[in-house]
Amino acid sequence: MKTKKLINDPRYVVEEMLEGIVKAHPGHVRQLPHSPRSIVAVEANRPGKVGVVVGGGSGHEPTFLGYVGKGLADACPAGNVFASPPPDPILECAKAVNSGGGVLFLYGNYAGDVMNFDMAAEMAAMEDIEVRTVVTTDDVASAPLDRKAERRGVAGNVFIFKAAGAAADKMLPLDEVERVARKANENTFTVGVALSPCSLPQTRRPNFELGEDEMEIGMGIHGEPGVMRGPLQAADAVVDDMLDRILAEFPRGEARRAAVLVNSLGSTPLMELYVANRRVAERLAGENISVHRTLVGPYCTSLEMAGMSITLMALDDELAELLDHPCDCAMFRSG
Amino acid sequence: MKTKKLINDPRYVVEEMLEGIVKAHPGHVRQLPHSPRSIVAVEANRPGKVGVVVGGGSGHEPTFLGYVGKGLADACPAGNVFASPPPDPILECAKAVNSGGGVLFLYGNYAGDVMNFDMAAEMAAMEDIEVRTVVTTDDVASAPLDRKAERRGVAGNVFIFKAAGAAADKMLPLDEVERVARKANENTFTVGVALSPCSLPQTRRPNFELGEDEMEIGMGIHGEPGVMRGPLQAADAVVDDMLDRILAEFPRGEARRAAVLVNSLGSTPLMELYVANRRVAERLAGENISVHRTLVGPYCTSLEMAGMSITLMALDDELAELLDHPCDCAMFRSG
Amino acid sequence: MDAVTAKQLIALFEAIATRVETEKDRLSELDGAIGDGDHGVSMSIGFSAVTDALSRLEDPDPAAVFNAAARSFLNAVGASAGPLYATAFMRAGAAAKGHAVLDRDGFARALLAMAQGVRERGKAEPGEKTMVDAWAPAAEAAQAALDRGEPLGAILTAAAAAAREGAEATKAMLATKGRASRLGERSIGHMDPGAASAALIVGTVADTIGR
Amino acid sequence: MDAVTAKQLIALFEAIATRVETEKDRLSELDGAIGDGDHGVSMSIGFSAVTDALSRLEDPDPAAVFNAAARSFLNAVGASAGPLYATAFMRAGAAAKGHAVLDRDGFARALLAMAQGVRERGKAEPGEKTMVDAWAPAAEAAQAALDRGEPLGAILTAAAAAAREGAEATKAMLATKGRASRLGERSIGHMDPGAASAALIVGTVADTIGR
Ligand SMILES: Nc1ncnc2c1ncn2[C@@H]1O[C@H](COP(=O)(O)OP(=O)(O)O)[C@@H](O)[C@H]1O
Ligand SMILES: Nc1ncnc2c1ncn2[C@@H]1O[C@H](COP(=O)(O)OP(=O)(O)O)[C@@H](O)[C@H]1O
Ligand SMILES: [Mg+2]
Ligand SMILES: [Mg+2]
Ligand SMILES: [Mg+2]
Ligand SMILES: [Mg+2]
Repeated sequence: MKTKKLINDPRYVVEEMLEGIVKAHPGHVRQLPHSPRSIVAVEANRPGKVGVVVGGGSGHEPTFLGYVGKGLADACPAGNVFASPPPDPILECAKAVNSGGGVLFLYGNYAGDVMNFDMAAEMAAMEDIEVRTVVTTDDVASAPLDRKAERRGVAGNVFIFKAAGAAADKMLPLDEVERVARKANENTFTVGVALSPCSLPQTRRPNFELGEDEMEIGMGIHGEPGVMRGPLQAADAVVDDMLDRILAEFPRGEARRAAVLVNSLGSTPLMELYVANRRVAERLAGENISVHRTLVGPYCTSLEMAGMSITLMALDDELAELLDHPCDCAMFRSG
Repeated sequence: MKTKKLINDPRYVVEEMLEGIVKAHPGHVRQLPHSPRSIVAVEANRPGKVGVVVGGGSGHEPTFLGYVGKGLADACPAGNVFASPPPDPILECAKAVNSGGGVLFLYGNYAGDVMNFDMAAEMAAMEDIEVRTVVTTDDVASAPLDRKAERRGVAGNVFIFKAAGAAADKMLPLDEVERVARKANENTFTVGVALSPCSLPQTRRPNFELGEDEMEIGMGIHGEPGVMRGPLQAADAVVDDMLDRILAEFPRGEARRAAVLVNSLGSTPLMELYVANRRVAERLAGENISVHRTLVGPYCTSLEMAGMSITLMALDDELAELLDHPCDCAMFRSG
Repeated sequence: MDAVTAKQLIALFEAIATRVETEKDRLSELDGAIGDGDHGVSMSIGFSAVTDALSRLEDPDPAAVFNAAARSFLNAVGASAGPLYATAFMRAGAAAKGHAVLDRDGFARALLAMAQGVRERGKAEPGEKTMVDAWAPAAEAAQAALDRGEPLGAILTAAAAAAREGAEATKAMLATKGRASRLGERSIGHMDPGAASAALIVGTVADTIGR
Repeated sequence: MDAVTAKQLIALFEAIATRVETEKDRLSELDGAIGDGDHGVSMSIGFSAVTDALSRLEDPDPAAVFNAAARSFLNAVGASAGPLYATAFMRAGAAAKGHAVLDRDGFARALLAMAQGVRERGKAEPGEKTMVDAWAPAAEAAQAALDRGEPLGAILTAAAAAAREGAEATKAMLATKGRASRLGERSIGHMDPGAASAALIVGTVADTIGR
């Protein structure tokens, strides 16, 4: 059985989505006329401000495109579904948002993205644009702690992008924006759980299989296999398992503070996310971690995958202030 | 096969969801201590301002609870999944938000909601609270035009609530807020399409059946049967069918303006909604209807149902201004 | 039964709760076909709240039982069933007011009051494919048996049979009230879930009190 | 074949595109088991973009064909396959530079350059369960046959066989590069999709050019 999708020719699904996005949010984003896969903020980057370019494969909306706007990312190259964008639209984004302050490339750690963004960075360097790169690695389940640099970047992107975007918006220099992005990434921990698969528009076939009553903890946002497959538990037990993994790495110390994201992978509705958040809040209270801010909803999805992820970002005053900094994007607004 | 859900005991799913909501959004909403099914805005209603109470069954999040906050609704009684709240929590909401300016009950037109809200209105009258009621009937497919008053209220609620909430926020008197709500409802037209069913937490069984390659146009947000069942078409053809039904009733005239909502019924992802919006924008341009504002996303859902709805609200200057008025709610922010 | 005590009334509500629990999937499926699929869930939530509330009553009279049932059902359920049955029980409570036990006439009057309450709250006429199509014939049959001077058992048995037939007859009806009303022609062929649960309730009354 | 013309190169890319189109579901399924399920889609998008671009070239030499293939593949695909194959084709283009046709040595060098390009772009070593495990043995076998003085047909046949065996051997490997690398032990038993498509490409080269 093929998954039902409301699309036209699957070959043009990304182009049509982008057109729908700029039509819906003309006050926030536009396509570069000579590079329609490059989405940039309508408001031009201010002189000297670091340009923040985030990006990756499509199919994770509102990640990445939705976070382009004032106070967050300045541009986003859009890849095919689950595929890194090629260097050209990345380079065009860099060129469009470079206002003399240099450019930060900020994206999830996947082999394809690294190769394409690195090629774009080399090309940008040839055009005398200073580019720094920070890859996000918040997915706790994707590699053991001693191989942290190999971890994937998942929903925690939202917080990491937000912090870096705010730092840039405050006119911090490139060194500082890079430092903030690394620090944000260091302090962000995500674990996901999948309940049912998604399928690519081109295949319309589930890209993994999961038993009738099974869940998989640690599954990646492209359906990459996780760390534990087993019978679906009650929400509180699932949350506990996920939080245990996160809390094992969450920084120790006094007066701990966190930002929380309870994220839908696609088709898990708000009702279930809020039920999960009830338990998250309860557990964090028990751990004496105060909750500075909570986001609940579809922030980083995998097409129509069912499941959720939980992200905690450990906050100090600097990160808290950056998260609180206002932003106004095509699909996200806060502060 | 039972639908997988991330919940605990289904009997407490609404209570747990509400707890998760107030934990996530403590700056926006709280539960009344003596009536936890009554969610009210943290910011107390200003003296003389009309109190706007919206509500209905749970399972449509962010409708209704998510629209409580500054500049939109002041309170929301939460019913069981797909079931109107009983009179008590409705009455408690009315009492909590009455600041002398009277109260507007604003909700979708369903037999159960009408009976319960009417009972609450009678009880409020006994406590000398002036209550007016406006039921929303934006679902074009739910009854023929000559029986418009029988139509259901669906995703268009978002625009109607927004307009009425803004009118109240601008300190318009009860008569005027009621007039605005009726006018907003008169000018709001929605058609939905379902691709796959949802299931209640208590049954975890699909509450309707749809063939492997079928869609149903006009299906209600509780799975009420629609007006046309047939093979799933390409997105543009589906949008055209839906828009044709809407445009047949959309007011004629010069310089037409619309607000657009492309809404996910639950598991249909943003990618598909934006593909649909591309066609909506194209069609409206062809009809010489200018788009004042577009919302795309899960604004009024049916648990994890797959499908979408399209809403157009015909705008004059008054409605446009009310839609643009700022609001800051638990799950919605704009302006 | 000669006279129905408050305790027996409580047992009746418990029997209804048990029946509803057994039948809730069928009721939800009926509702799924023409409504929103929650009727079994709502009835189950409602009657389990009722038995809960009744178990906490101290030394109630029949009116107090009906009133507690009304309040607890309403607040647990909402939906359409909530106001309809809450009103039914409230009217039964009013009919029972002042009686320590309900004799033949007293119990029959309470049943008739319930049917009347459903009718008034929902403003539905017979033939509109709602629970009224079970309650109205049940009330008529009960009234006729009452007028004929039959004993309570026969009155209730007649009511139960009429309710069952009434529910059956909704299959052929076109819905004009409630969620199914937008279905038009397509509602035909399906039994109304509210009528089905009404038949089940009246049937349980006959089985429990009519013995 | 004595010497490969630009036209024959274009026909080669068309043959690869056709093969990939036929096999794309299998490639996506292999990727679904240990990666993100898009490898067949990416390869199909890539080679259809390549044939498109090549059909628009006016009077190209072999280097121009490789360069156009690199650019079009990269921009259509991105992903991992994009940079890897774009670099491969770019290196082949560099190797072919200045040659109007590719003779035995010229074509073999272009093939070796492709393998080298994949290796350098991905920084993967053999044994890490990537397409390098098909490309590296293919290059070795080709080099050996070249050194032995065998004709182009035999060189390519040897390369194709080695690529096929290399891909087969990835089943037993533990992934350490690419998306599958987080899988650890669980990647064992599944063929690497990139190695599978590499074997398919080299096989098509042998079938088309080696005849
Ligand atoms: N106005 C009405 N009068 C009498 N019965 C009604 C009316 N509206 C609905 N009903 C009954 O309510 C039943 C549905 O109840 P339920 O599923 O609990 O509520 P909801 O329709 O709110 O989901 C219908 O099958 C019908 O018998
Ligand atoms: N660093 C690398 N070096 C060589 N090949 C690689 C590397 N990373 C990934 N690959 C190859 O790419 C294949 C996956 O390609 P594809 O599915 O198109 O990209 P993505 O992983 O971005 O989805 C893997 O099966 C592997 O053979
Ligand atoms: Mg991919
Ligand atoms: Mg209902
Ligand atoms: Mg119902
Ligand atoms: Mg892949």
